[in-house]
Amino acid sequence: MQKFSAFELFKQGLNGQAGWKPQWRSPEPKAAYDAVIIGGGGHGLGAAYYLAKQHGMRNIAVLEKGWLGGGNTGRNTTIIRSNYLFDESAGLYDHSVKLWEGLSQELNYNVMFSQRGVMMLAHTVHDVQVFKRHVHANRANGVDNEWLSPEEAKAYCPPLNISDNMRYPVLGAALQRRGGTARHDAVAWGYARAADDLGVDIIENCEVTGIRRNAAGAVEAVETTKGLIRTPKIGVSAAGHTSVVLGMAGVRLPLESYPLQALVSEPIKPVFPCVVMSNTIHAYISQSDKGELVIGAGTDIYTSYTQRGGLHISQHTLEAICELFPAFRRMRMLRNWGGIVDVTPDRSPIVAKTPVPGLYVNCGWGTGGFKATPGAAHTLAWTIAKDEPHPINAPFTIERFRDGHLIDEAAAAAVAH
Amino acid sequence: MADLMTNAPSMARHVLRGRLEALLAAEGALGFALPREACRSASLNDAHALWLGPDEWLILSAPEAGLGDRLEGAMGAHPHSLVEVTDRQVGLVVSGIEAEAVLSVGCPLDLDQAAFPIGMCTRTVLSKAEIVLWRTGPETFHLEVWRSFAAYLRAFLTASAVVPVAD
Amino acid sequence: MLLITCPHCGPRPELEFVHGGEAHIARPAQPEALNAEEWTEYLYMRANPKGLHAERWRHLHGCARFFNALRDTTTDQFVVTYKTGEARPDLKGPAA
Amino acid sequence: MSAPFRTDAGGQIDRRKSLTFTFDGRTFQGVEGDTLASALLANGVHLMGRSFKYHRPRGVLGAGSEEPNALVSVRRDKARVTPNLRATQVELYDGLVAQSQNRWPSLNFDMGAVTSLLSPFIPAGFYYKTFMWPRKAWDHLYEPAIRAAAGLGDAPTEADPDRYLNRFAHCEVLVIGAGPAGLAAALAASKSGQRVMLVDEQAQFGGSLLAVTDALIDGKPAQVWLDETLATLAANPKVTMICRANAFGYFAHNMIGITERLSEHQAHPDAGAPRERLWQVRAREVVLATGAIERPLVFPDNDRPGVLLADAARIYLNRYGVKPGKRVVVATGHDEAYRAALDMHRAGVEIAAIVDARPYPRGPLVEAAKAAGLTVREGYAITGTIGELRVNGAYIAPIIAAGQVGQTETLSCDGVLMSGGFTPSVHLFSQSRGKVVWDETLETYLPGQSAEAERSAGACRGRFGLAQALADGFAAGADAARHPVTHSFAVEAVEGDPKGVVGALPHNRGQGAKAFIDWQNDVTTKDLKLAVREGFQSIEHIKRYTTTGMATDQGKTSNLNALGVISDALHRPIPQIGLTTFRMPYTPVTFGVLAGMARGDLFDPIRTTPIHDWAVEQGAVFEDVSLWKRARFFPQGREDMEAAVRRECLSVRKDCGIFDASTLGKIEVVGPDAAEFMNRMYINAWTKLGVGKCRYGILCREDGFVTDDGVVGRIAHDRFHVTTTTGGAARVLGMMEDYLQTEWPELNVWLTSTTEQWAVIALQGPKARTILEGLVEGIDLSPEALSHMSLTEGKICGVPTRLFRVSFSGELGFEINVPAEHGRKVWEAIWAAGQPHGLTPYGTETMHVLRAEKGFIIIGQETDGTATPDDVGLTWAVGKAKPDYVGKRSLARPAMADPARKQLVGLLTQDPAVVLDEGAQIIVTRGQKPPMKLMGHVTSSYHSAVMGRSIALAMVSGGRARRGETLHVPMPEGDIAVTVTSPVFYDPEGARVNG
Ligand SMILES: Cc1cc2nc3c(=O)[nH]c(=O)nc-3n(C[C@H](O)[C@H](O)[C@H](O)COP(=O)(O)OP(=O)(O)OC[C@H]3O[C@@H](n4cnc5c(N)ncnc54)[C@H](O)[C@@H]3O)c2cc1C
Ligand SMILES: NC(=O)c1ccc[n+]([C@@H]2O[C@H](COP(=O)([O-])OP(=O)(O)OC[C@H]3O[C@@H](n4cnc5c(N)ncnc54)[C@H](O)[C@@H]3O)[C@@H](O)[C@H]2O)c1
Ligand SMILES: Cc1cc2nc3c(=O)[nH]c(=O)nc-3n(C[C@H](O)[C@H](O)[C@H](O)COP(=O)(O)O)c2cc1C
Ligand SMILES: [Zn+2]
Repeated sequence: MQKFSAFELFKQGLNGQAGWKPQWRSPEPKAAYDAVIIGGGGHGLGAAYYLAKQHGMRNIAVLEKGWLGGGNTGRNTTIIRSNYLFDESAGLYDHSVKLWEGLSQELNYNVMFSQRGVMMLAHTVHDVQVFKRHVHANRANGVDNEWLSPEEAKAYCPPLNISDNMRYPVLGAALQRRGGTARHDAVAWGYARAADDLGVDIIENCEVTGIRRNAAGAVEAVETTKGLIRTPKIGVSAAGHTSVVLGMAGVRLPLESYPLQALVSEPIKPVFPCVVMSNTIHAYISQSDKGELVIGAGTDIYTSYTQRGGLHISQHTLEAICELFPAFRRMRMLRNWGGIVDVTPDRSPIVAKTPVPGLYVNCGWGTGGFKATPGAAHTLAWTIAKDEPHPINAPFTIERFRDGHLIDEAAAAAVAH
Repeated sequence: MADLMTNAPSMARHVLRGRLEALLAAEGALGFALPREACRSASLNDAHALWLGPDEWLILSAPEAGLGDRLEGAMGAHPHSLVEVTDRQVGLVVSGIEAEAVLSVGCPLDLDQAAFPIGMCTRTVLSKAEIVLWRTGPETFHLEVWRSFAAYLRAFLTASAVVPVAD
Repeated sequence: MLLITCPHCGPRPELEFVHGGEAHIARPAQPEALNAEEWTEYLYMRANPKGLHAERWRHLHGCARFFNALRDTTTDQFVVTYKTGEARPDLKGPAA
Repeated sequence: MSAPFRTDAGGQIDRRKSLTFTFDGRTFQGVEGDTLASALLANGVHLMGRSFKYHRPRGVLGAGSEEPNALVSVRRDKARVTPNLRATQVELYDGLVAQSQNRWPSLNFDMGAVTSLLSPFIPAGFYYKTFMWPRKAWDHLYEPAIRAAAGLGDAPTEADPDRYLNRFAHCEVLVIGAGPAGLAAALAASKSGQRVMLVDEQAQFGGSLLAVTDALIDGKPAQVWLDETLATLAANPKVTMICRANAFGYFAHNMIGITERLSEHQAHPDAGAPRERLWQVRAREVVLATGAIERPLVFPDNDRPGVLLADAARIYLNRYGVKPGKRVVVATGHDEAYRAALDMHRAGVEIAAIVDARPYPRGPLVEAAKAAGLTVREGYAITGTIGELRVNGAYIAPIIAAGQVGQTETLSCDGVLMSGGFTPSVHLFSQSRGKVVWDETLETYLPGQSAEAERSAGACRGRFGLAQALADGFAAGADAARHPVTHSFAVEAVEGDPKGVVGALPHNRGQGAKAFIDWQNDVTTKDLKLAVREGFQSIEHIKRYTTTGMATDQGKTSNLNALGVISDALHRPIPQIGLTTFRMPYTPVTFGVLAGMARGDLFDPIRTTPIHDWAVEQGAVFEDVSLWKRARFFPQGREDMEAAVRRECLSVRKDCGIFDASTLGKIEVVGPDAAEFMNRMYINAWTKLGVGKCRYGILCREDGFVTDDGVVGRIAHDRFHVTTTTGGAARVLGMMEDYLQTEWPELNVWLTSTTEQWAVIALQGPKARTILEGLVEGIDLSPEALSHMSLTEGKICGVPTRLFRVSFSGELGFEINVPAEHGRKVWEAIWAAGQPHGLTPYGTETMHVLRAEKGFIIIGQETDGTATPDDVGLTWAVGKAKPDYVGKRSLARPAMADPARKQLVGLLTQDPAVVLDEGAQIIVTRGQKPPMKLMGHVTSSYHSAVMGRSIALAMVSGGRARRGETLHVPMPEGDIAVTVTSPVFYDPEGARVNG
């Protein structure tokens, strides 16, 4: 792999940057692989990387129907945190945060992981109770999270309005200092480049249209727009499209896909030092390295695959942003877009084996799976390689819905960015 | 503003639901047919029946007229539900040449007379409050709103009427 | 903001509605008689189709009735709306 | 002081009305009708900004909303500062204060320009390749530096005092764009008598017509036709015309979002005048007449101040009476630049040469230029410019073969007017999800199949000529209105060839030359080629890697040229490369106008009870519970919450307390099948509940988890009075309606919300009966007649009441329901009657403590969507004989019987003075280090005055079997030892409810 470094940049600079090679190959698919990952988002690419890196599976492919990172990986507000309520979730998300902390170096790709702190605002007595429960649970789990008074919250984020003439005054905040943001595209590209370097075939514009099973019911091949590809193992990491893909193997899932919108402001000089979330009034905001305010909205009320949503949803979010940061009222929206998020009844993901032998699924991340990219990828790879879950993803089965072992983070956050 | 928005006179309110026999009996007591066409009202003197749903009417009547008891008596054992909601909501009258435009600040319905003629009534939203909107004249609307939303509604309408909206 | 045709009230703005999830999932008459898989199927499993979707809406801030719709989830265009209790119209795709 | 570049006559400005303004502190004069850009140009100022990455000096490029360079901050006062406005769209007013951005210390001398020197080493995406070591330096050094360098203007720092309005509108035909095509469309549609709306983002209607000087329409000069047409439209009451209106978004089902600037252009807006208004227009049919955007030429140093788009220069001249310079080079690949050259020439601007990259340009405009004596260099490319803060020369060279040029010549000039042709504005069409198609002849994307009830007309679909635009517009308008009118416009105008050039011009200026594609984000041809070299093939990747098209202009001037360059690099035709997605907004939209009126008290409705004002008068402190304000406690004197609650609690237990419970949800369930319906919904059994009796009801979701609770009273055989939690009212009613309408429509039962029909006054305490006695009529309050958990109807203070004998405090208690209108009167009467008996008002906090002393749960506090009835100790409530109820089947799932489930218990700290933190965790063995083995958490915790110690409720794994065990609550300061107890702390026998 051509090494990325300041020195190399300088060297290439003397030469008009002419010597850079493609970051990953664009091979034609082979007739067969030892494993195929469906979905070239961060999760799928990451899974391929860990399969190759940690489980020695080199004859594998990632199939992406469009362009790498063009799904939710390329459309999210990039909030990363691990201060989830339940032990199972905290375990999975904190596993991710730990991987994030070394990811740029591991991939030799600067994913710009910025631990700027994620602050979640409490506006009601009930919020305070819920967030304090989080703080206590997280600490006991070894996940950093601390309670701030309104004044401390303002000191951490100066544009915040903490006056009590707000409709829902800020009563305090839970702060996870290790939380933050990362550059979404770089995550996809970094994993792609590193996986490619380990021999993984990354195939874009290759949509999976069918899954073939053998007489025993196990998977044996995928049908794609680039032809039939044989494989004994398939990992599905198709986010909003998971129901469609697993439907090809006859597997039904407890998923619904909703539009989720985000927007950015025009870029401005640094004014916003951290990430702020308010679940109660629906505001999610940070400032990117380029200077835009990156703002998350809520989901629309209906399921859809259109990657767009209604104006009133963005309006609702901007109402909250303008209330919380009244100086931003004159700022302007530069671009708004939508993604398709697959949501489970308990708002927790599924990273598990399926009833079909050789078929593995990673889905249900809903509005909050970017933060889990390395952890989901890592545990999915493990599950595929060993045909059994890693202890960290073991609770996140499909069967939990049958047995009632739900991990209901919905109580924890209306929209879990 | 004062003339844009006034309080409706006090009245008794009942929500009427039921199966056909009960409705026919209720019509006897009312003295007029319940409107069966969606989003239409019917009136006789001080009594009004507003279609709110396929088996739901809001009955407005003079406070002391005892219409509720008469209706209940008339419907007897026919399956129905009559619930008094006199105090649940308040009535507000928005009128004047700007009424349509001011309501359109918060109401997403087409309020042009061609689309929303006199006598039309419906539940809808006005910004963040649910209302029953009932057109009683070319430039007059009667609004019914749950009482705890009334202050919000008044404030919203007042704020909406700040610029000439004669467009 | 979608424009949704309530079978009772006609075309009305989305702001007046709530979505009710997949349609035609009848509550089993005897839940106790269902085995774990069957109950899970009723409770949680959803078609979530990419394409024509039979779904429930409620005209909450209107006539307050639930009704059903066929909507193409790839375009958000409604093909038809119909009253609760009526069978799903036999349509394959958006009306041409 | 007259501006040196202002012409003497002509245009849409009023030279008599002089306006004074400042730019970067320097004072200038403009005139009425100017934009900030035209006024600066009139004063010879081209340098208006600095670019994003390299801080290159930049002049204005365009004349409208496509402008990438001239971004300024406009400041009205301390709180009214707006960054990143396009000078081309800022209407001049007297006293306007504008500032340039992204430069330090000044626009002329900007330290940031050193990045330009580093440019060989910081190509597209460089940051992905470096700044990784040492690891910690990213946080403290690299990232802060990158951030400081990025960004354009400064965010405002004060709360914005301006107001914003909203407006929903409906019409049969909405026409977007009021150029010739849009005007003709509106004219045709308006003849139908239907409602027509016409919007345009500019301050004046007319679009490109506003700069037309020589054309005749129906025998009249274009300006006269324009005025007459506008007058005709304005006279039609069914036509609504809105200018300064940016149609920014095309949403599903023909809803268009439009923002209208109401007062920003005024020097002294009225106090309180709204700044902008959001229109949400639902149109039966839409006509898009959004015109076309001129394309720059891509050549080295094409970004120097003084380099303008040719048509923009023509607009400055003809519309604003401003000359772009004294001597200009016109560089082109398109006929329209000849029109600009001719107009300049007529106005006395010297044309150094027309440099046309096409080998044999022909046609009336070309001939006219030649006839006027202008020098035309055919088959020549412009290969560079000279100058720093302003162009002072241009290089040109003959194109000798594809990609190669011959000998360079230098032309001196103070301006370069360039044109590569026009790109139709398909933004809104594309937003509507219509499919664009590549047009081989015009070499551009045009609207194809529509997805909504919409059609495009005029330049935005490649009908460029004036005559074509008018005809196309009129036909579109008639079609949209479904009104078969026709009109054939007689147009006299010189029209050129609509085809232009796409991509980069050839040059011989070496590797270092920067030919800009995307001005604002400083993306050059080299960046695009680098991305391709690094393997990025999808246009979506190239966009994101180089950031081309991602600036505040969203690539309006650059996208097609970028495709041209990428097409060359990939050796693939443009239509095979694809297109990035057009998204809203068309041009940036103020947050404030989208937030609209929802601010402060209008942010969300504030719901208050009939007794609210009384509580305010008593100095109550309130809390938000869903939309409601509820009195939390009633401090006396300087009491804090703790002291007030202690006092309130003791008063209730000793004498009596009065509490406003009006916010509780209420549903009247009526009909012959009411009991059957209740049986199916709630876990409890209802059939045997007698008329006049009450029962505590629990509602589960179908998944078996508790979702709500409340007391239910049977008013009559066929009538139940159901109460719900305050926050759950709407949810419960919605859930009941769902089952009733869709599962059990055969049941003869109906639901009506009566939450607000009743004011509810809770009177709790040993003296409650005594206080009430004198106030009721026709009601026997004796324990025999009105036992605990029963209800009666009668009168209180002369008004009808539903009187419940219930207790959420464990004391003798009544809940008095009276029609809301009478709520306060009755409350005050009870209050007065209670004075001799020590009656005390109490709030939600005391209510919470009292119920916790009794071990009663609060939904959402003890439960969190994961608790079953059994978990919270409510198995006794289940109607055992019932075949079914909502949630029953789910409760039979294996996990629901797991002995390790969390169960409701009481906790007593070993030190009675210690009050546990709500939300604190519980462990079995002390002294654990993270990750600990967590067994549960504290759900409620208070100091109990009556117990003289702290108490807590908790959900603990296998908790009921642990009574008597010592557990630990880990806190940062150390573990706190607690004993597991029954959740009922006070009066466990329940004797006190009997008074
Ligand atoms: C607006 C928005 C904001 C968000 N904000 C946050 C946030 O702040 N923090 C956070 O943690 N998370 C957030 N999320 C969620 C997060 O983006 C996702 O959970 C995460 O990116 C999912 O990654 P993925 O790799 O699983 O999916 P994706 O990136 O969506 O990848 C799935 C890929 O599968 C491909 N695919 C689908 N079907 C097929 C097929 N048949 N054949 C081949 N390929 C197929 C798709 O094209 C896609 O590229 C947000 C999401 C959205 C939409
Ligand atoms: N011969 C050529 O190659 C050529 C090229 C370009 C233009 N033209 C001239 O252009 C004219 C075409 O007329 P036309 O009416 O199609 O275009 P136009 O440019 O005259 O009018 C378009 C109008 O739409 C407005 N607009 C665009 N997007 C908008 C939005 N999102 N919201 C609100 N307003 C918006 C613009 O402000 C403008 O006023 C002809 O008169 C022709 O002479 C010719
Ligand atoms: C964190 C983040 C920051 C973004 N910043 C910008 C931006 O500065 N300018 C821009 O045009 N788009 C920006 N986008 C949006 C993308 O252009 C694009 O809309 C998004 O990736 C979805 O793709 P689509 O709109 O092509 O469907 C940003 C997206 C994300 C996720
Ligand atoms: Zn309806």
